[in-house]
Amino acid sequence: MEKRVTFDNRLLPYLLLTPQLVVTIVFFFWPAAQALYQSLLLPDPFGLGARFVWFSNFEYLFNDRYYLQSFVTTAVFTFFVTLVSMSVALLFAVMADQVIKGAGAYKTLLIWPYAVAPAVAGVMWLFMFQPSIGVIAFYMKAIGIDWNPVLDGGQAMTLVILAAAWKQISYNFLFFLAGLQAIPKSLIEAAAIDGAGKWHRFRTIIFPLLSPTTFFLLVVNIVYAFFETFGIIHTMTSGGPGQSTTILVYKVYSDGFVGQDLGSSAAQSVILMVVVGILTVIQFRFIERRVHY
Amino acid sequence: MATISIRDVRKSYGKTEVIHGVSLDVADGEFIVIVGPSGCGKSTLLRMVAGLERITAGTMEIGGRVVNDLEPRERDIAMVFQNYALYPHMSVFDNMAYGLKIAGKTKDEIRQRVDQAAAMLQLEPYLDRKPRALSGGQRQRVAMGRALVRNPAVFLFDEPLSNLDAKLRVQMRLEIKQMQRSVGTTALYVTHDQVEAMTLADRLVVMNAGIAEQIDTPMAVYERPATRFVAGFIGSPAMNILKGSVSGADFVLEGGGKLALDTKPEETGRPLLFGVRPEHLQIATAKEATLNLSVTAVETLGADTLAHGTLSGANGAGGELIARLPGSAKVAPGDTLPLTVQENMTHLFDAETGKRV
Amino acid sequence: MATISIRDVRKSYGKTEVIHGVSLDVADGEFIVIVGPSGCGKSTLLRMVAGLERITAGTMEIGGRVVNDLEPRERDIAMVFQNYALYPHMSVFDNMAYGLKIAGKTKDEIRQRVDQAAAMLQLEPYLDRKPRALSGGQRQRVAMGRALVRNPAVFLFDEPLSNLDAKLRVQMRLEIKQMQRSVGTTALYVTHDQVEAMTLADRLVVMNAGIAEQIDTPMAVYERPATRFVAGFIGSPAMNILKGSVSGADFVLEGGGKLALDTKPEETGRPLLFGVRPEHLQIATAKEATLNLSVTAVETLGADTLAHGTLSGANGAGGELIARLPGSAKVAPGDTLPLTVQENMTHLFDAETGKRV
Amino acid sequence: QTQVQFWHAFTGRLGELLEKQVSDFNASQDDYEVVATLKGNYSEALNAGIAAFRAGEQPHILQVFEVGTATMMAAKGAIKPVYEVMAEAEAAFDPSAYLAPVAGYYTNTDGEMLSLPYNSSTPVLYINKNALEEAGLDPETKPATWPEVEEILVKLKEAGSECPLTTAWQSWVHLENLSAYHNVPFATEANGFAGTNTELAFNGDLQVKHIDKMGEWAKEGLFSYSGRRNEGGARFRSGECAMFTESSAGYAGVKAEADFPFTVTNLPYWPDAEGAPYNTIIGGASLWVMSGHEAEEYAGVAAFLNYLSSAEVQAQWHQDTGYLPITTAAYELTKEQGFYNENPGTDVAILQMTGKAPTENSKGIRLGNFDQIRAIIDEELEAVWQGQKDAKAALDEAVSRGNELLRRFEQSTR
Amino acid sequence: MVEKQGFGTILMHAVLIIGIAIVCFPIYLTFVGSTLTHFEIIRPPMPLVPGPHFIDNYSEALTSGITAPVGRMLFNSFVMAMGIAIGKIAISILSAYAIVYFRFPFRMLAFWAIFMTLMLPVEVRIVPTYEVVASLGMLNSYTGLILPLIASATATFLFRQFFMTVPDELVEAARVDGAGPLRFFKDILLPLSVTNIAALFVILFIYGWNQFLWPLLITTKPEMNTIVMGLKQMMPTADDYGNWPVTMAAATLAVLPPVAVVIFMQRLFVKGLVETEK
Ligand SMILES: Nc1ncnc2c1ncn2[C@@H]1O[C@H](COP(=O)(O)OP(=O)(O)OP(=O)(O)O)[C@@H](O)[C@H]1O
Ligand SMILES: Nc1ncnc2c1ncn2[C@@H]1O[C@H](COP(=O)(O)OP(=O)(O)OP(=O)(O)O)[C@@H](O)[C@H]1O
Ligand SMILES: O=P(O)(O)OC[C@H](O)CO
Ligand SMILES: [Mg+2]
Ligand SMILES: [Mg+2]
Repeated sequence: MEKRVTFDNRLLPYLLLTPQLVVTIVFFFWPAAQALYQSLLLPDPFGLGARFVWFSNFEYLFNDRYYLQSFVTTAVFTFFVTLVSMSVALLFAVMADQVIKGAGAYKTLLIWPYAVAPAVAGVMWLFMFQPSIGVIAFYMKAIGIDWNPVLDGGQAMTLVILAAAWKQISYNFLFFLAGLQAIPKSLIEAAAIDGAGKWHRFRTIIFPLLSPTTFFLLVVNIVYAFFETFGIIHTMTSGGPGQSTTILVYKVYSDGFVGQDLGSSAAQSVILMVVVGILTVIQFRFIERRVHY
Repeated sequence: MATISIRDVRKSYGKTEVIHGVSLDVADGEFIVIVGPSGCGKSTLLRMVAGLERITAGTMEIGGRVVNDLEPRERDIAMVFQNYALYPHMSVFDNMAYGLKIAGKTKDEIRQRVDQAAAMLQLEPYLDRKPRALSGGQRQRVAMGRALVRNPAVFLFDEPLSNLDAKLRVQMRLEIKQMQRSVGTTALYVTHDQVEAMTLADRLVVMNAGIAEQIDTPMAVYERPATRFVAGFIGSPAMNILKGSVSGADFVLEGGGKLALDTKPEETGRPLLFGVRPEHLQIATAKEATLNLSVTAVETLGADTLAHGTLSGANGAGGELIARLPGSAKVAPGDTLPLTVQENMTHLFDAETGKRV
Repeated sequence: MATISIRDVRKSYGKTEVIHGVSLDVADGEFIVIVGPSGCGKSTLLRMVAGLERITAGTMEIGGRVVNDLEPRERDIAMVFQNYALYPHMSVFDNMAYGLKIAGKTKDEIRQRVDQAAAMLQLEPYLDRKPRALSGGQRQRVAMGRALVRNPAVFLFDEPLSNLDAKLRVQMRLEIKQMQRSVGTTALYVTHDQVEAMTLADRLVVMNAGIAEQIDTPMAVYERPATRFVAGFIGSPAMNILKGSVSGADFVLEGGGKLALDTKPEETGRPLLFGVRPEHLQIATAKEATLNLSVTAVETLGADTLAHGTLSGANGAGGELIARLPGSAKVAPGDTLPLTVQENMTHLFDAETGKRV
Repeated sequence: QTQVQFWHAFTGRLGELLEKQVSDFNASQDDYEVVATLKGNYSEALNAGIAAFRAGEQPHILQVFEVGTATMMAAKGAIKPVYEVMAEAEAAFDPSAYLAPVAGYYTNTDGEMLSLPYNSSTPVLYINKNALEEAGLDPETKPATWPEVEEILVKLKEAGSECPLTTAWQSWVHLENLSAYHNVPFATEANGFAGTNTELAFNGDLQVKHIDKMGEWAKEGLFSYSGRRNEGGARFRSGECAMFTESSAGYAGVKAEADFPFTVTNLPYWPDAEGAPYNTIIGGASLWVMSGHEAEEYAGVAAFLNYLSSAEVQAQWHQDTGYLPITTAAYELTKEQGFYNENPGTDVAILQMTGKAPTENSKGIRLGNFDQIRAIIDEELEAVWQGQKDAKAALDEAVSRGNELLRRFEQSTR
Repeated sequence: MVEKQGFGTILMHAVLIIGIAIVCFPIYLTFVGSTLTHFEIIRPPMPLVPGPHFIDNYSEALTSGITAPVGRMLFNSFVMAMGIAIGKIAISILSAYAIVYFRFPFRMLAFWAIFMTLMLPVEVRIVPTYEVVASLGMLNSYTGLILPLIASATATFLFRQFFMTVPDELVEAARVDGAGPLRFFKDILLPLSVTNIAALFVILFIYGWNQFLWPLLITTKPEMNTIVMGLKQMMPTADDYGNWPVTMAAATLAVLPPVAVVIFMQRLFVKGLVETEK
């Protein structure tokens, strides 16, 4: 989509773009190019020397079944974080949209988790679910649930998914609520007259009309689950037990930041960049198409 | 198949009452048009029939059944909205089929009914399109089709044509009327366009500020408006209204002029309003003339000419008038136009209550 | 103070030419209305005058100065947009004052000019409001005021009334005309509403598919449409058009019927179109009648009645016609209506080129 | 005043104690000012140091945990060995003043000390006396061997304990120290001291036997896994777990939070292993001096490091934290002060460390990419505790996965 | 609408209240923790109602910091969050304006160059970015804290989407009124973007406030520490034990400013979101 009306000016657009372009080039392209270059090197951590190894970092990664496994882990993690946080948020939003009294208070309270730093969120959740000190873990064990996320990969995954999803509920809730309020009342009335009851109206009218919001949130949540959750994973499970909660970004972090294996870490960054690039293109495609809605 | 009976229905939003007790009986198959200025409560009344607004007081019956507490879907109605309210994510076919699907009709029946409606509305080529790929007129027809396929007891229309351009409006107007005739369904139709009101209605409900001022056939409303408001609202350009009082067989204008009256009401001396429609003023010879119009502006419409002016000269003063003259009458601002009033085409209203005398 | 001269102006978007060479000379103070169906290029033409679109070919002069390459602000024009384009975050006052502020006028002068325009447009009570707190008509007036205060050489209007309801439209129409008269500024006015076109224009430009089909006074266009397109577009209901050919003094319809002609063109035998406006058909006695209309639908408008039908009987067959009858003529579907054509009110067009014969 | 930058990884109470040492040093003299900066946890601090070095912004002193030792040693151009710093500053520096097994870890094959041991610890066994009593055992029992431990565990279990035994730092305690304690190699090439072409060797019989036994205990509910780091500490301190293998540095926490009497005793060993027990090895961190600074600044570094090694400072640190006293003098001083008598068990660690002369297998471990190797070991051990893998398979897998990382490290430093 | 009511509404309120109770529980728990003693927290189960030590714990949290006073850290966080929010909004709105309202050579190149950055967070390119910042001499500076986190196109993207919905007629009206591009931007576009700016401000402020890894890496002076860094420093690592009540009090304090920002700007925030969405 393009604007029909534009200004004619030769210099001005470049001037307007300069600050962002400078920042982008200096702090994005330059480092990204270095990462790209490093992915072809096997450097020692201190940068005292490096061997050019072509694609062997990538080869190494793709021969590592644990790395491939972490794609699956990431997919599972991302899928559930997105599913849980979006569906819970949608449920709340639908209800808050309908109740007239108290909607403001509900909204204000639901916003809180959004303000919590991921690093702190991880600790909060440990305080609830860590088998040794967690309050909720204590009561779970008291009622006979075999709660042991330090050894049970499934439970560990559940835990990090819940914690990560929790932080994102507020954000999704606000967007869904806004989206719901933007649906023309007359469409819902039309459906009521067409004979649709509440649930039917939601399923066949409201939910489809919410799809631009839903898609936008889908992308945002996927990106969130991909990149911004490593603080949570780091504090809560460190990727374990086994590798059951090692998602791609955590691996980039732990190989590069903890393990000082800069070549592998750079190669992983490059792979992530590609994945993200694909996501970006998909998002643009979709948004461009739906703007005319 | 359905009569509607509205008995002293009222509606308040919070403390403000916006419908002050409207009663109306609609016969089966009748086409009722509700007309009135913006904000007078037309939509509110219609939406109460639809079940989209709660009724504050009074009773509402559809087909003999009290529906006050029934949900829209239990009322057996279909509604066409002003902005169409088409489901943007569904194809034309699905838009029309939606109500049928919900009603649990079979695939075959749905297809057959939609096809039939589409044929009637000439929508066949567009069945697979999304609403956004349709022109205004086509969308309008889809909205109509959606109501049509349901085969309801009552059709409700809320200004369905007001978003269309003039040309399309004329065409759709005819189509709606024909469609309603052919299916014979009771219809309530809200508009503020009086041409629509006149051409479509079996009976007209003229509303003003939450009250039904007159309920009658269009011609009766045109010919014998019950109130000054109705007189001014129906007819374009609006009826000329002059202030004055009756004196013998004449109407004496405030400015001093005199007009002959067809009938002689008793109420001599009481302040009254004298009304005559622009189309009932005719050019006359200077001798015959009962009125002289000092023309201030002229609008030529091709088929007619509108002469705006003030009463002047010997036999009249003190009023603004519009005369509608056939064809392209040769008048220009500054002329004085000798006019007569067509017989039996004058109206008198009480100056205070606005009621017809 | 400004004449406009448009010489063979063309506009292409990419490879598609949408204006195919339009020429027009506008006298100082003249009110030109550009009318035509949707997509014919009205807005494009206007926007080229405004300097919002580049001119692909031809020259454009305003006040004798070639403006092809001038920015809008260098052209001394003001424009009123269809959806008003008011700045939503500014008060009415600021909306009107914006152009003056940019022009660097003093505070006093701005206040004085805005107040004057506001008085003229009865906007004084609203000067502090934001546009969203205004009704449609008021917004319209603000848009007008914004143009007015600038005191430009040329006013440009792009369908300024099309978002208003019918009643308001009638009122604003008159106001625009009066305003333009009183300030005497040259004006270009785009509309697709023909009533507006007829009543406002000193001269009318009827456009069709990127071409100016006729440029003339409204009455001339009404009375002597240059093409079949113009004939159909100006006048409501549209002119009746019947296919056939000339044979002696008669027009022989395709279906076999015959109509008398006022003039006798030479082109015997050539396929032609015969046009007559609905308002130029009159009820006659069965004897006098030159046409018989089998009535299929009747619309009573109060002041007039429209009879829709097909030609029938001895002297005519094979065409659809509408007749506009004065008052509430007593006709009903099924009747046969004997009609005559008013003298000198027939038109002939070439069937192929559409040109008037 | 010359500034000396000191980047560390100590948060919480340890961070406060460290700040105290620094400010005491700053107050003790006028020439130098040490600025201590927290750089996150061990990994983050190391990474910050490396990143800073690449950018030419490195601090003078960097605290690096034992796992990063090989990385630092391999970075010849990036570090300035402590012995050199001391020599150039002509500071009084006597390597032999340091406890041999502690200093040995950070000393090259030529006996030159590369980094200064700062917070060094070694694993010991903590026992909740109340728990023993409740199980009908003598609360003073100090099991010396794993079979003895097993007997106690069974009793504890029978008495209803949910967590008879847990551990912190499983790889460190149950593989690295296990190997050293029984004089079997953890890796070839003298556990990496002799070269980067080392290969992992912790899938030997002894290690397999030990892990297999622990796996069995895990299945029977005798051993309860708490997590990769010291999550078990909370469980022991709250009384949930009866026995706990953990760093000597855990002492301060246990002392502060446990509301029950406890014993600290030697890490158990397998009696059937020849010569066992040998000495255990150290964990914790040492201070590395980074290259690229002015001589004057190095003089300040030397002064600060000397201050840290002084008997008073070290003794205090040892007593406050449970970390080992790194010099003989500090140990003697603590003994003199009667600390060990008042706090029984606090000398267990040092005695255990110094009991026998270190062998090739008990000097320490020096592997590249060690942090990741530990992560692999953690993963594999977790599989054993879960019962998904048997000990042999898990250790074999860990060895082969770890070897790949060693090869990458070898190539990158070549 | 005429609908059978009663039970449904109560049910909805019930679900909302229970839902919110669950969602807010971790924060509540943190608050409860901040009013207890250390021993109440570490010996499970921890009490679920606030205890009496509110004042002790909070005054300790406010006065004792390991490396820098809490006040100083809050200030640094504030500067960083504001810098990121304002800086990013400023550069993005300008570049979005250029891209939407001008046609010029290399426009698409600039477009893609900027939008490439859309989703790649700093974490995965952190080491090279550090080197760049270091080589520009920006360590230990607010500039260094702020600029690299500005290099992302999310805000530009949002502004672009919003500008696309601004009616063309407004530009035309402004041009006819005599406004040049800069005046149009200042007088029309900027005021119209207020709600979007508010929404972005909230999002970016919180993003900036919650940063941990980046400030940790590039600041070495204690007086440059941020509150999240401070908070992490309070949490015990290795074999240490912590002072949980005080840590939790600090955590509660650290959450307050962003919450205040959200609540304060809530109206504009939500409105801004809706408008961009459409
Ligand atoms: N939800 C509401 N709350 C309060 N007042 C309302 C509400 N809906 C409508 N009204 C008021 O009720 C009156 C009637 O409104 P209604 O929509 O029925 O008018 P209308 O005749 O349909 O007008 P229009 O021709 O403009 O559609 C108006 O004065 C309106 O302001
Ligand atoms: N930017 C553009 N690119 C391509 N074609 C265009 C563009 N703008 C207008 N057109 C085409 O030019 C033709 C004339 O458009 P214009 O807007 O002038 O019509 P109009 O007469 O004003 O119609 P309406 O009454 O609907 O406003 C149309 O066919 C339109 O599709
Ligand atoms: O907890 P610490 O400081 O004794 O260190 C333990 C070991 O270093 C773990 O590898
Ligand atoms: Mg209405
Ligand atoms: Mg147009």
